Amino acid sequence: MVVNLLPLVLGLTAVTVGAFFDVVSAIGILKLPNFFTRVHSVTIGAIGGSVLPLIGVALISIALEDLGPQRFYLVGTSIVGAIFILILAPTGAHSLARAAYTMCQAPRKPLIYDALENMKEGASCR
Amino acid sequence: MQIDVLIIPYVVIIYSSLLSVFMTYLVVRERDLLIATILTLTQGVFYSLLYLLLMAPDLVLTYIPVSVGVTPLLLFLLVKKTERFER
Amino acid sequence: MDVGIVYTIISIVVLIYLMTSVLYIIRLIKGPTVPDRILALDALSYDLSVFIALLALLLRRPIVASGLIALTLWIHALDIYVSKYIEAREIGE
Amino acid sequence: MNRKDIALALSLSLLVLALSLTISLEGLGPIVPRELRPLGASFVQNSYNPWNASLTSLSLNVVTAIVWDYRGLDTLYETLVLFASIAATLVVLRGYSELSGLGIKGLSDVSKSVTVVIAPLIVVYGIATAIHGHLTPGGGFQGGTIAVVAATLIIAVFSLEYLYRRGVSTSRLMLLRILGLLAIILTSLSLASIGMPSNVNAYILQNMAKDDSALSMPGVLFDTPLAGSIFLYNLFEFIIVFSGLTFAAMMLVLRESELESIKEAAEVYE
Repeated sequence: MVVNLLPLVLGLTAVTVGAFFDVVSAIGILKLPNFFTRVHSVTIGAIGGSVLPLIGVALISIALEDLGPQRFYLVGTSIVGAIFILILAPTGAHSLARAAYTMCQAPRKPLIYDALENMKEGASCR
Repeated sequence: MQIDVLIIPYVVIIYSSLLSVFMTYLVVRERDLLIATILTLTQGVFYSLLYLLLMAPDLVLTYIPVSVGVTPLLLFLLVKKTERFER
Repeated sequence: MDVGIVYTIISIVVLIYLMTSVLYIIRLIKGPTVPDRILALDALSYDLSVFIALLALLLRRPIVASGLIALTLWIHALDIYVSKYIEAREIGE
Repeated sequence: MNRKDIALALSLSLLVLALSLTISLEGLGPIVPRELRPLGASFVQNSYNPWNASLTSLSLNVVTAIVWDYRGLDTLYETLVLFASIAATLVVLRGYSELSGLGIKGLSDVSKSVTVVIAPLIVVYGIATAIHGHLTPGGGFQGGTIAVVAATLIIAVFSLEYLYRRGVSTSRLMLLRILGLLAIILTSLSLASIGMPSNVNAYILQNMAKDDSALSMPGVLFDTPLAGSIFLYNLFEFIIVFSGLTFAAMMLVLRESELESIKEAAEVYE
Protein backbone atom coordinates (compact mmCIF):
# COMPACT_ATOMS: atom_id res chain seq x y z
CA MET A 1 0.00 0.00 0.00
CA VAL A 2 2.94 2.34 0.68
CA VAL A 3 4.14 1.88 -2.89
CA ASN A 4 0.79 3.00 -4.20
CA LEU A 5 0.48 6.04 -2.00
CA LEU A 6 2.79 8.28 -4.02
CA PRO A 7 1.03 8.04 -7.44
CA LEU A 8 -2.32 8.27 -5.67
CA VAL A 9 -1.47 11.52 -3.88
CA LEU A 10 0.24 12.97 -6.95
CA GLY A 11 -2.73 12.08 -9.13
CA LEU A 12 -5.28 13.55 -6.73
CA THR A 13 -3.22 16.73 -6.50
CA ALA A 14 -3.04 16.99 -10.30
CA VAL A 15 -6.79 16.49 -10.64
CA THR A 16 -7.58 19.07 -7.97
CA VAL A 17 -5.18 21.66 -9.42
CA GLY A 18 -6.70 20.96 -12.83
CA ALA A 19 -10.18 21.70 -11.48
CA PHE A 20 -8.85 25.02 -10.13
CA PHE A 21 -7.39 25.90 -13.56
CA ASP A 22 -10.67 24.98 -15.17
CA VAL A 23 -12.67 27.29 -12.90
CA VAL A 24 -10.21 30.13 -13.64
CA SER A 25 -10.49 29.53 -17.37
CA ALA A 26 -14.29 29.39 -17.28
CA ILE A 27 -14.49 32.67 -15.37
CA GLY A 28 -12.02 34.15 -17.83
CA ILE A 29 -13.97 33.13 -20.90
CA LEU A 30 -17.08 34.71 -19.45
CA LYS A 31 -15.60 37.95 -18.13
CA LEU A 32 -12.81 38.95 -20.53
CA PRO A 33 -13.80 41.68 -22.98
CA ASN A 34 -12.97 40.45 -26.50
CA PHE A 35 -11.98 37.46 -28.56
CA PHE A 36 -8.20 37.78 -28.46
CA THR A 37 -8.14 37.95 -24.67
CA ARG A 38 -10.48 34.97 -24.44
CA VAL A 39 -8.00 32.87 -26.44
CA HIS A 40 -5.59 33.34 -23.54
CA SER A 41 -8.07 31.99 -21.01
CA VAL A 42 -9.04 29.02 -23.20
CA THR A 43 -5.43 27.92 -23.58
CA ILE A 44 -5.12 28.00 -19.79
CA GLY A 45 -8.18 25.77 -19.66
CA ALA A 46 -6.81 23.37 -22.26
CA ILE A 47 -3.34 22.84 -20.80
CA GLY A 48 -3.94 23.32 -17.07
CA GLY A 49 -7.50 22.08 -16.99
CA SER A 50 -7.29 19.12 -19.38
CA VAL A 51 -3.73 17.83 -19.80
CA LEU A 52 -2.87 17.94 -16.10
CA PRO A 53 -6.04 16.13 -14.88
CA LEU A 54 -5.66 13.48 -17.59
CA ILE A 55 -2.15 12.70 -16.34
CA GLY A 56 -3.60 12.71 -12.83
CA VAL A 57 -6.25 10.19 -13.86
CA ALA A 58 -3.51 7.97 -15.28
CA LEU A 59 -1.57 8.12 -11.99
CA ILE A 60 -4.69 7.41 -9.91
CA SER A 61 -5.63 4.44 -12.03
CA ILE A 62 -2.12 3.02 -11.71
CA ALA A 63 -2.55 3.15 -7.94
CA LEU A 64 -6.11 1.83 -7.62
CA GLU A 65 -5.59 -1.91 -7.75
CA ASP A 66 -9.23 -2.85 -7.21
CA LEU A 67 -10.01 -1.85 -10.81
CA GLY A 68 -8.29 -4.97 -12.08
CA PRO A 69 -5.99 -5.31 -15.11
CA GLN A 70 -8.38 -3.23 -17.22
CA ARG A 71 -7.02 -0.12 -15.52
CA PHE A 72 -3.97 -0.09 -17.79
CA TYR A 73 -6.33 0.60 -20.68
CA LEU A 74 -7.42 3.74 -18.84
CA VAL A 75 -3.78 4.66 -18.18
CA GLY A 76 -2.86 4.36 -21.85
CA THR A 77 -5.96 6.15 -23.11
CA SER A 78 -5.57 9.10 -20.78
CA ILE A 79 -1.86 9.56 -21.47
CA VAL A 80 -2.37 9.39 -25.25
CA GLY A 81 -5.30 11.81 -24.90
CA ALA A 82 -3.12 14.16 -22.84
CA ILE A 83 -0.44 14.14 -25.54
CA PHE A 84 -3.00 14.82 -28.27
CA ILE A 85 -4.57 17.73 -26.35
CA LEU A 86 -1.10 19.11 -25.56
CA ILE A 87 -0.31 19.30 -29.27
CA LEU A 88 -3.72 20.03 -30.76
CA ALA A 89 -5.35 22.61 -28.46
CA PRO A 90 -2.77 25.41 -28.97
CA THR A 91 -2.78 24.76 -32.72
CA GLY A 92 -6.54 25.06 -32.91
CA ALA A 93 -6.50 28.27 -30.90
CA HIS A 94 -3.73 29.63 -33.13
CA SER A 95 -5.56 28.94 -36.39
CA LEU A 96 -8.82 30.34 -34.98
CA ALA A 97 -7.07 33.51 -33.81
CA ARG A 98 -5.44 33.94 -37.20
CA ALA A 99 -8.78 33.46 -38.93
CA ALA A 100 -10.45 35.95 -36.59
CA TYR A 101 -7.69 38.45 -37.40
CA THR A 102 -8.41 38.23 -41.11
CA MET A 103 -12.17 38.35 -40.53
CA CYS A 104 -11.99 41.81 -38.95
CA GLN A 105 -15.09 41.39 -36.78
CA ALA A 106 -13.43 40.90 -33.42
CA PRO A 107 -12.04 44.19 -32.07
CA ARG A 108 -8.26 44.18 -31.73
CA LYS A 109 -8.37 46.11 -28.51
CA PRO A 110 -5.14 45.75 -26.52
CA LEU A 111 -2.95 45.98 -29.64
CA ILE A 112 0.62 47.17 -29.09
CA TYR A 113 2.57 45.68 -32.00
CA ASP A 114 0.99 44.20 -35.12
CA ALA A 115 3.35 41.72 -36.76
CA LEU A 116 0.80 40.52 -39.30
CA GLU A 117 0.14 44.04 -40.62
CA ASN A 118 2.65 43.93 -43.43
CA MET A 119 2.36 40.24 -44.23
CA LYS A 120 -1.18 40.29 -45.55
CA GLU A 121 -2.49 42.62 -48.18
CA GLY A 122 -5.82 44.22 -47.37
CA ALA A 123 -5.84 42.85 -43.85
CA SER A 124 -5.95 46.20 -42.11
CA CYS A 125 -9.57 47.02 -41.41
CA ARG A 126 -10.30 50.03 -39.33
CA MET B 1 -18.56 12.85 4.23
CA GLN B 2 -19.42 10.23 1.65
CA ILE B 3 -21.21 11.06 -1.59
CA ASP B 4 -23.01 8.11 -3.09
CA VAL B 5 -21.09 7.59 -6.32
CA LEU B 6 -23.99 6.08 -8.20
CA ILE B 7 -26.04 9.29 -7.98
CA ILE B 8 -23.60 11.17 -10.24
CA PRO B 9 -24.50 9.44 -13.53
CA TYR B 10 -28.12 10.41 -12.96
CA VAL B 11 -27.16 14.07 -12.37
CA VAL B 12 -25.08 14.12 -15.55
CA ILE B 13 -27.79 12.37 -17.57
CA ILE B 14 -30.41 14.92 -16.48
CA TYR B 15 -28.00 17.80 -17.15
CA SER B 16 -26.96 16.73 -20.62
CA SER B 17 -30.42 15.72 -21.79
CA LEU B 18 -31.81 19.10 -20.62
CA LEU B 19 -29.04 20.91 -22.46
CA SER B 20 -29.61 18.94 -25.64
CA VAL B 21 -33.31 19.89 -25.66
CA PHE B 22 -32.27 23.49 -25.02
CA MET B 23 -29.82 23.40 -27.94
CA THR B 24 -32.42 21.86 -30.23
CA TYR B 25 -34.82 24.74 -29.58
CA LEU B 26 -32.07 27.29 -30.22
CA VAL B 27 -31.12 25.55 -33.50
CA VAL B 28 -34.69 25.82 -34.71
CA ARG B 29 -34.85 29.53 -33.84
CA GLU B 30 -31.45 30.51 -35.23
CA ARG B 31 -31.37 32.39 -38.55
CA ASP B 32 -27.61 32.35 -39.11
CA LEU B 33 -27.01 28.92 -40.60
CA LEU B 34 -23.34 28.76 -39.60
CA ILE B 35 -24.22 29.30 -35.94
CA ALA B 36 -27.08 26.80 -36.26
CA THR B 37 -24.51 24.23 -37.45
CA ILE B 38 -22.33 24.91 -34.41
CA LEU B 39 -25.29 24.51 -32.06
CA THR B 40 -26.28 21.23 -33.76
CA LEU B 41 -22.76 20.01 -33.14
CA THR B 42 -22.98 20.92 -29.46
CA GLN B 43 -26.15 18.89 -29.22
CA GLY B 44 -24.27 15.99 -30.79
CA VAL B 45 -21.53 16.28 -28.16
CA PHE B 46 -24.12 16.05 -25.38
CA TYR B 47 -25.77 13.07 -27.03
CA SER B 48 -22.43 11.29 -27.12
CA LEU B 49 -22.08 11.94 -23.39
CA LEU B 50 -25.53 10.39 -22.90
CA TYR B 51 -24.54 7.29 -24.85
CA LEU B 52 -21.41 7.04 -22.75
CA LEU B 53 -23.35 7.18 -19.49
CA LEU B 54 -25.80 4.55 -20.71
CA MET B 55 -22.75 2.24 -21.07
CA ALA B 56 -22.45 2.08 -24.85
CA PRO B 57 -18.81 2.97 -25.58
CA ASP B 58 -18.94 1.33 -29.02
CA LEU B 59 -21.87 3.52 -29.97
CA VAL B 60 -20.01 6.61 -28.71
CA LEU B 61 -17.10 5.84 -30.99
CA THR B 62 -19.51 5.55 -33.92
CA TYR B 63 -21.64 8.55 -33.04
CA ILE B 64 -18.87 11.10 -32.46
CA PRO B 65 -17.44 11.01 -36.02
CA VAL B 66 -20.89 11.06 -37.56
CA SER B 67 -22.29 13.94 -35.51
CA VAL B 68 -19.16 15.95 -34.65
CA GLY B 69 -17.11 15.27 -37.76
CA VAL B 70 -18.87 14.40 -40.97
CA THR B 71 -22.21 16.21 -40.60
CA PRO B 72 -20.64 19.62 -39.74
CA LEU B 73 -18.15 19.24 -42.61
CA LEU B 74 -21.03 18.61 -45.00
CA LEU B 75 -23.07 21.51 -43.59
CA PHE B 76 -20.12 23.91 -43.67
CA LEU B 77 -19.52 23.02 -47.32
CA LEU B 78 -23.21 23.55 -48.10
CA VAL B 79 -23.33 26.93 -46.32
CA LYS B 80 -20.15 27.91 -48.12
CA LYS B 81 -21.51 27.02 -51.56
CA THR B 82 -24.96 28.56 -51.04
CA GLU B 83 -25.63 31.40 -48.59
CA ARG B 84 -25.23 31.99 -44.91
CA PHE B 85 -28.38 33.73 -43.75
CA GLU B 86 -31.84 32.28 -43.87
CA ARG B 87 -34.43 34.49 -45.49
CA MET C 1 -5.41 6.05 2.89
CA ASP C 2 -8.95 4.90 2.48
CA VAL C 3 -10.18 4.33 -1.05
CA GLY C 4 -13.48 6.04 -0.23
CA ILE C 5 -11.73 9.40 0.14
CA VAL C 6 -10.39 9.07 -3.42
CA TYR C 7 -13.85 8.53 -4.84
CA THR C 8 -15.25 11.42 -2.77
CA ILE C 9 -12.59 13.80 -4.12
CA ILE C 10 -13.16 12.63 -7.67
CA SER C 11 -16.92 13.07 -7.41
CA ILE C 12 -16.45 16.62 -6.07
CA VAL C 13 -14.13 17.38 -9.01
CA VAL C 14 -16.72 15.94 -11.41
CA LEU C 15 -19.34 18.28 -9.97
CA ILE C 16 -16.92 21.23 -10.35
CA TYR C 17 -16.41 20.34 -14.01
CA LEU C 18 -20.18 20.14 -14.45
CA MET C 19 -20.59 23.66 -13.04
CA THR C 20 -17.82 25.21 -15.12
CA SER C 21 -19.32 23.72 -18.27
CA VAL C 22 -22.39 25.90 -17.62
CA LEU C 23 -20.16 28.98 -17.94
CA TYR C 24 -18.72 27.72 -21.22
CA ILE C 25 -22.22 27.10 -22.55
CA ILE C 26 -23.28 30.64 -21.64
CA ARG C 27 -20.40 31.93 -23.77
CA LEU C 28 -21.32 29.46 -26.51
CA ILE C 29 -24.86 30.80 -26.70
CA LYS C 30 -24.01 34.47 -26.13
CA GLY C 31 -20.77 34.79 -28.08
CA PRO C 32 -20.94 37.78 -30.39
CA THR C 33 -18.81 36.31 -33.18
CA VAL C 34 -18.38 32.83 -34.63
CA PRO C 35 -14.77 32.31 -33.37
CA ASP C 36 -15.98 33.01 -29.82
CA ARG C 37 -18.48 30.20 -30.06
CA ILE C 38 -15.98 27.78 -31.55
CA LEU C 39 -13.50 28.68 -28.82
CA ALA C 40 -16.10 27.97 -26.13
CA LEU C 41 -16.97 24.67 -27.83
CA ASP C 42 -13.28 23.74 -27.86
CA ALA C 43 -12.89 24.39 -24.17
CA LEU C 44 -16.12 22.51 -23.48
CA SER C 45 -14.96 19.46 -25.39
CA TYR C 46 -11.50 19.35 -23.87
CA ASP C 47 -13.20 19.50 -20.48
CA LEU C 48 -15.55 16.78 -21.55
CA SER C 49 -12.65 14.49 -22.39
CA VAL C 50 -11.34 14.87 -18.82
CA PHE C 51 -14.87 14.36 -17.61
CA ILE C 52 -15.11 11.05 -19.48
CA ALA C 53 -11.85 9.82 -17.92
CA LEU C 54 -13.03 10.81 -14.43
CA LEU C 55 -16.38 9.09 -14.98
CA ALA C 56 -14.58 5.93 -16.05
CA LEU C 57 -12.70 6.01 -12.75
CA LEU C 58 -15.81 6.80 -10.76
CA LEU C 59 -18.00 4.09 -12.27
CA ARG C 60 -15.12 1.57 -12.09
CA ARG C 61 -15.53 0.80 -15.77
CA PRO C 62 -12.13 1.73 -17.32
CA ILE C 63 -13.24 0.49 -20.72
CA VAL C 64 -15.71 3.40 -21.03
CA ALA C 65 -12.87 5.89 -21.56
CA SER C 66 -12.47 5.01 -25.24
CA GLY C 67 -14.52 7.95 -26.54
CA LEU C 68 -12.01 10.50 -25.26
CA ILE C 69 -9.47 10.60 -28.07
CA ALA C 70 -12.00 10.50 -30.91
CA LEU C 71 -13.75 13.55 -29.43
CA THR C 72 -10.47 15.47 -29.13
CA LEU C 73 -9.42 14.70 -32.69
CA TRP C 74 -12.71 15.63 -34.33
CA ILE C 75 -12.99 18.86 -32.37
CA HIS C 76 -9.55 19.87 -33.62
CA ALA C 77 -10.62 19.05 -37.18
CA LEU C 78 -13.63 21.30 -36.61
CA ASP C 79 -11.33 24.17 -35.62
CA ILE C 80 -9.47 23.79 -38.86
CA TYR C 81 -12.67 23.71 -40.95
CA VAL C 82 -14.05 26.81 -39.29
CA SER C 83 -10.84 28.80 -39.61
CA LYS C 84 -10.71 27.80 -43.26
CA TYR C 85 -14.31 28.97 -43.66
CA ILE C 86 -13.71 32.28 -41.90
CA GLU C 87 -10.65 33.08 -43.98
CA ALA C 88 -13.09 33.05 -46.90
CA ARG C 89 -11.50 30.20 -48.80
CA GLU C 90 -12.65 26.90 -50.13
CA ILE C 91 -11.75 23.97 -47.92
CA GLY C 92 -9.92 22.17 -50.72
CA GLU C 93 -7.49 25.01 -51.39
CA MET D 1 -30.48 35.44 -29.56
CA ASN D 2 -32.88 37.35 -27.30
CA ARG D 3 -34.09 36.64 -23.78
CA LYS D 4 -37.46 35.34 -24.93
CA ASP D 5 -35.88 32.52 -26.93
CA ILE D 6 -33.74 31.40 -24.02
CA ALA D 7 -36.65 31.47 -21.59
CA LEU D 8 -38.76 29.44 -24.00
CA ALA D 9 -35.98 26.90 -24.51
CA LEU D 10 -35.50 26.59 -20.75
CA SER D 11 -39.18 25.99 -20.13
CA LEU D 12 -39.29 23.45 -22.94
CA SER D 13 -36.43 21.48 -21.46
CA LEU D 14 -38.03 21.63 -18.01
CA LEU D 15 -41.20 20.22 -19.55
CA VAL D 16 -39.21 17.36 -21.03
CA LEU D 17 -37.61 16.78 -17.63
CA ALA D 18 -41.00 16.65 -15.93
CA LEU D 19 -42.33 14.21 -18.54
CA SER D 20 -39.33 11.91 -18.24
CA LEU D 21 -39.48 11.99 -14.43
CA THR D 22 -43.13 11.01 -14.61
CA ILE D 23 -42.31 8.13 -16.92
CA SER D 24 -39.31 6.92 -14.94
CA LEU D 25 -40.95 7.05 -11.49
CA GLU D 26 -41.49 3.32 -11.87
CA GLY D 27 -37.74 2.87 -11.64
CA LEU D 28 -35.41 1.13 -14.05
CA GLY D 29 -32.75 0.13 -11.54
CA PRO D 30 -29.20 1.45 -11.37
CA ILE D 31 -27.44 2.28 -14.63
CA VAL D 32 -24.28 0.43 -13.67
CA PRO D 33 -25.46 -2.58 -11.70
CA ARG D 34 -22.81 -4.40 -9.73
CA GLU D 35 -24.00 -7.78 -10.96
CA LEU D 36 -24.56 -8.97 -14.52
CA ARG D 37 -28.07 -8.98 -15.93
CA PRO D 38 -29.25 -12.41 -17.17
CA LEU D 39 -29.16 -11.34 -20.83
CA GLY D 40 -25.63 -10.03 -20.42
CA ALA D 41 -24.59 -13.25 -18.69
CA SER D 42 -25.86 -15.34 -21.59
CA PHE D 43 -24.08 -13.10 -24.10
CA VAL D 44 -20.81 -13.33 -22.21
CA GLN D 45 -21.15 -17.08 -21.89
CA ASN D 46 -21.71 -17.50 -25.60
CA SER D 47 -19.19 -15.00 -26.92
CA TYR D 48 -16.07 -15.51 -24.82
CA ASN D 49 -16.08 -18.93 -23.26
CA PRO D 50 -12.79 -20.76 -23.90
CA TRP D 51 -14.01 -23.78 -21.93
CA ASN D 52 -16.80 -24.45 -24.38
CA ALA D 53 -15.06 -24.47 -27.73
CA SER D 54 -18.18 -24.96 -29.80
CA LEU D 55 -19.81 -21.75 -28.59
CA THR D 56 -16.97 -19.28 -28.25
CA SER D 57 -15.87 -16.62 -30.71
CA LEU D 58 -12.78 -15.64 -28.67
CA SER D 59 -13.77 -11.97 -28.77
CA LEU D 60 -13.67 -10.17 -25.42
CA ASN D 61 -15.69 -7.28 -26.83
CA VAL D 62 -19.19 -8.75 -26.83
CA VAL D 63 -20.66 -6.09 -29.12
CA THR D 64 -18.16 -6.80 -31.86
CA ALA D 65 -18.65 -10.52 -31.40
CA ILE D 66 -22.41 -10.20 -31.84
CA VAL D 67 -22.14 -7.84 -34.80
CA TRP D 68 -19.51 -9.77 -36.74
CA ASP D 69 -20.05 -13.35 -35.66
CA TYR D 70 -23.72 -13.81 -34.89
CA ARG D 71 -25.16 -11.12 -37.14
CA GLY D 72 -22.43 -10.91 -39.75
CA LEU D 73 -24.91 -10.39 -42.58
CA ASP D 74 -26.19 -7.27 -40.87
CA THR D 75 -22.81 -5.59 -40.98
CA LEU D 76 -22.15 -6.84 -44.49
CA TYR D 77 -25.26 -4.96 -45.59
CA GLU D 78 -24.18 -1.86 -43.64
CA THR D 79 -20.92 -1.91 -45.55
CA LEU D 80 -22.86 -2.24 -48.78
CA VAL D 81 -25.02 0.77 -47.80
CA LEU D 82 -21.89 2.88 -47.28
CA PHE D 83 -20.62 1.63 -50.65
CA ALA D 84 -23.87 2.56 -52.35
CA SER D 85 -23.99 6.02 -50.77
CA ILE D 86 -20.52 6.79 -52.04
CA ALA D 87 -21.51 5.52 -55.47
CA ALA D 88 -24.42 7.99 -55.26
CA THR D 89 -21.95 10.82 -54.57
CA LEU D 90 -20.07 9.71 -57.66
CA VAL D 91 -23.29 9.81 -59.70
CA VAL D 92 -24.25 13.31 -58.51
CA LEU D 93 -20.80 14.72 -59.22
CA ARG D 94 -20.30 12.79 -62.45
CA GLY D 95 -17.93 14.23 -64.99
CA TYR D 96 -15.62 15.85 -62.43
CA SER D 97 -11.97 16.15 -63.28
CA GLU D 98 -8.93 16.39 -61.06
CA LEU D 99 -6.89 19.42 -62.04
CA SER D 100 -3.39 19.66 -60.67
CA GLY D 101 -1.35 22.84 -60.67
CA LEU D 102 -4.04 25.12 -59.22
CA GLY D 103 -1.63 26.33 -56.53
CA ILE D 104 -1.37 25.72 -52.81
CA LYS D 105 -2.66 28.25 -50.31
CA GLY D 106 -3.12 26.24 -47.15
CA LEU D 107 -3.07 27.53 -43.59
CA SER D 108 -0.20 28.96 -41.55
CA ASP D 109 3.19 27.33 -41.00
CA VAL D 110 2.37 26.39 -37.42
CA SER D 111 -0.65 24.36 -38.49
CA LYS D 112 1.35 22.71 -41.26
CA SER D 113 4.21 21.54 -39.07
CA VAL D 114 1.84 20.30 -36.35
CA THR D 115 -0.17 18.37 -38.92
CA VAL D 116 3.00 16.69 -40.19
CA VAL D 117 3.70 15.52 -36.64
CA ILE D 118 0.19 14.55 -35.67
CA ALA D 119 -1.17 12.81 -38.80
CA PRO D 120 0.92 9.61 -38.47
CA LEU D 121 -0.03 9.40 -34.78
CA ILE D 122 -3.72 9.64 -35.67
CA VAL D 123 -3.43 6.93 -38.33
CA VAL D 124 -1.59 4.65 -35.89
CA TYR D 125 -4.25 5.18 -33.24
CA GLY D 126 -6.96 4.43 -35.80
CA ILE D 127 -5.28 1.19 -36.84
CA ALA D 128 -4.87 0.22 -33.18
CA THR D 129 -8.57 0.86 -32.53
CA ALA D 130 -9.49 -1.23 -35.56
CA ILE D 131 -7.35 -4.30 -35.01
CA HIS D 132 -7.97 -4.29 -31.26
CA GLY D 133 -11.69 -4.18 -31.94
CA HIS D 134 -12.28 -7.69 -30.63
CA LEU D 135 -10.67 -6.90 -27.26
CA THR D 136 -11.61 -3.27 -26.47
CA PRO D 137 -14.38 -0.94 -27.66
CA GLY D 138 -13.85 -0.10 -31.28
CA GLY D 139 -13.77 -1.94 -34.54
CA GLY D 140 -13.36 -1.39 -38.21
CA PHE D 141 -15.77 1.50 -38.69
CA GLN D 142 -14.59 3.33 -35.59
CA GLY D 143 -10.90 2.94 -36.39
CA GLY D 144 -11.51 4.00 -39.97
CA THR D 145 -13.33 7.16 -38.95
CA ILE D 146 -10.53 8.04 -36.53
CA ALA D 147 -7.96 7.64 -39.29
CA VAL D 148 -10.05 9.76 -41.67
CA VAL D 149 -9.40 12.74 -39.35
CA ALA D 150 -5.81 12.69 -40.58
CA ALA D 151 -6.91 12.76 -44.22
CA THR D 152 -9.35 15.63 -43.73
CA LEU D 153 -6.75 17.57 -41.71
CA ILE D 154 -4.23 17.17 -44.52
CA ILE D 155 -6.82 18.27 -47.09
CA ALA D 156 -7.78 21.35 -45.06
CA VAL D 157 -4.32 22.37 -43.89
CA PHE D 158 -2.21 21.59 -46.94
CA SER D 159 -4.82 21.47 -49.78
CA LEU D 160 -5.96 18.87 -52.29
CA GLU D 161 -2.96 19.63 -54.46
CA TYR D 162 -0.64 18.15 -51.84
CA LEU D 163 -2.58 14.86 -51.86
CA TYR D 164 -2.46 14.70 -55.67
CA ARG D 165 1.30 15.19 -55.63
CA ARG D 166 1.62 12.35 -53.11
CA GLY D 167 -0.13 10.05 -55.57
CA VAL D 168 -3.47 9.86 -53.73
CA SER D 169 -6.18 10.11 -56.35
CA THR D 170 -9.87 9.28 -56.19
CA SER D 171 -9.60 6.41 -58.65
CA ARG D 172 -6.92 4.69 -56.56
CA LEU D 173 -9.00 5.10 -53.41
CA MET D 174 -12.02 3.60 -55.19
CA LEU D 175 -9.87 0.65 -56.27
CA LEU D 176 -8.68 0.11 -52.68
CA ARG D 177 -12.26 0.21 -51.52
CA ILE D 178 -13.43 -2.41 -54.01
CA LEU D 179 -10.50 -4.65 -53.09
CA GLY D 180 -11.45 -4.37 -49.39
CA LEU D 181 -15.05 -5.34 -50.11
CA LEU D 182 -13.87 -8.32 -52.17
CA ALA D 183 -11.60 -9.40 -49.33
CA ILE D 184 -14.52 -9.31 -46.87
CA ILE D 185 -16.64 -11.45 -49.19
CA LEU D 186 -13.79 -13.93 -49.71
CA THR D 187 -13.20 -14.17 -45.96
CA SER D 188 -16.84 -14.92 -45.30
CA LEU D 189 -16.84 -17.66 -47.97
CA SER D 190 -13.39 -19.10 -47.23
CA LEU D 191 -14.21 -21.87 -44.73
CA ALA D 192 -17.23 -23.01 -46.72
CA SER D 193 -15.17 -23.19 -49.90
CA ILE D 194 -12.45 -25.16 -48.13
CA GLY D 195 -14.95 -27.57 -46.64
CA MET D 196 -17.06 -28.20 -49.72
CA PRO D 197 -14.55 -30.11 -51.94
CA SER D 198 -13.32 -32.31 -49.09
CA ASN D 199 -16.88 -33.07 -47.98
CA VAL D 200 -16.53 -31.59 -44.47
CA ASN D 201 -19.33 -29.65 -42.81
CA ALA D 202 -18.70 -25.90 -42.95
CA TYR D 203 -20.82 -22.76 -42.99
CA ILE D 204 -20.69 -19.38 -44.66
CA LEU D 205 -19.51 -16.69 -42.17
CA GLN D 206 -18.21 -19.42 -39.86
CA ASN D 207 -15.54 -18.39 -37.39
CA MET D 208 -14.65 -20.98 -34.74
CA ALA D 209 -15.17 -24.73 -34.83
CA LYS D 210 -18.68 -25.93 -34.00
CA ASP D 211 -20.07 -29.25 -32.85
CA ASP D 212 -20.73 -30.51 -36.35
CA SER D 213 -17.90 -28.85 -38.26
CA ALA D 214 -14.27 -29.05 -37.31
CA LEU D 215 -12.92 -26.24 -39.49
CA SER D 216 -11.86 -23.09 -37.68
CA MET D 217 -10.14 -19.76 -38.27
CA PRO D 218 -6.86 -19.19 -36.35
CA GLY D 219 -7.91 -18.50 -32.78
CA VAL D 220 -4.97 -17.61 -30.59
CA LEU D 221 -1.71 -15.82 -31.43
CA PHE D 222 0.98 -15.86 -28.71
CA ASP D 223 -1.55 -16.16 -25.84
CA THR D 224 -3.63 -13.31 -27.28
CA PRO D 225 -7.15 -14.14 -28.44
CA LEU D 226 -7.19 -13.38 -32.16
CA ALA D 227 -10.85 -14.18 -32.81
CA GLY D 228 -10.08 -15.44 -36.31
CA SER D 229 -12.44 -13.97 -38.85
CA ILE D 230 -13.49 -11.06 -36.60
CA PHE D 231 -9.93 -9.74 -36.72
CA LEU D 232 -9.85 -10.04 -40.52
CA TYR D 233 -13.26 -8.40 -40.91
CA ASN D 234 -12.14 -5.49 -38.71
CA LEU D 235 -8.96 -5.03 -40.75
CA PHE D 236 -10.76 -5.01 -44.11
CA GLU D 237 -13.56 -2.84 -42.76
CA PHE D 238 -10.90 -0.36 -41.65
CA ILE D 239 -9.51 -0.24 -45.19
CA ILE D 240 -12.98 0.16 -46.70
CA VAL D 241 -14.09 2.94 -44.36
CA PHE D 242 -10.80 4.83 -44.54
CA SER D 243 -10.58 4.81 -48.30
CA GLY D 244 -14.31 5.39 -48.76
CA LEU D 245 -14.63 8.37 -46.44
CA THR D 246 -11.40 9.91 -47.75
CA PHE D 247 -12.81 9.49 -51.24
CA ALA D 248 -16.08 11.20 -50.22
CA ALA D 249 -14.21 14.05 -48.53
CA MET D 250 -12.04 14.58 -51.61
CA MET D 251 -15.11 14.64 -53.84
CA LEU D 252 -16.91 17.13 -51.60
CA VAL D 253 -14.09 19.65 -51.33
CA LEU D 254 -13.33 19.92 -55.06
CA ARG D 255 -12.31 23.42 -56.13
CA GLU D 256 -14.59 25.66 -58.22
CA SER D 257 -12.53 25.26 -61.38
CA GLU D 258 -12.75 21.49 -61.07
CA LEU D 259 -16.49 21.65 -60.62
CA GLU D 260 -16.79 23.59 -63.91
CA SER D 261 -16.37 20.36 -65.85
CA ILE D 262 -19.45 18.90 -64.14
CA LYS D 263 -21.64 21.54 -65.77
CA GLU D 264 -20.27 20.67 -69.17
CA ALA D 265 -20.88 16.98 -68.52
CA ALA D 266 -24.46 17.74 -67.46
CA GLU D 267 -25.05 19.60 -70.74
CA VAL D 268 -23.85 16.56 -72.65
CA TYR D 269 -26.36 14.36 -70.81
CA GLU D 270 -29.19 16.75 -71.55
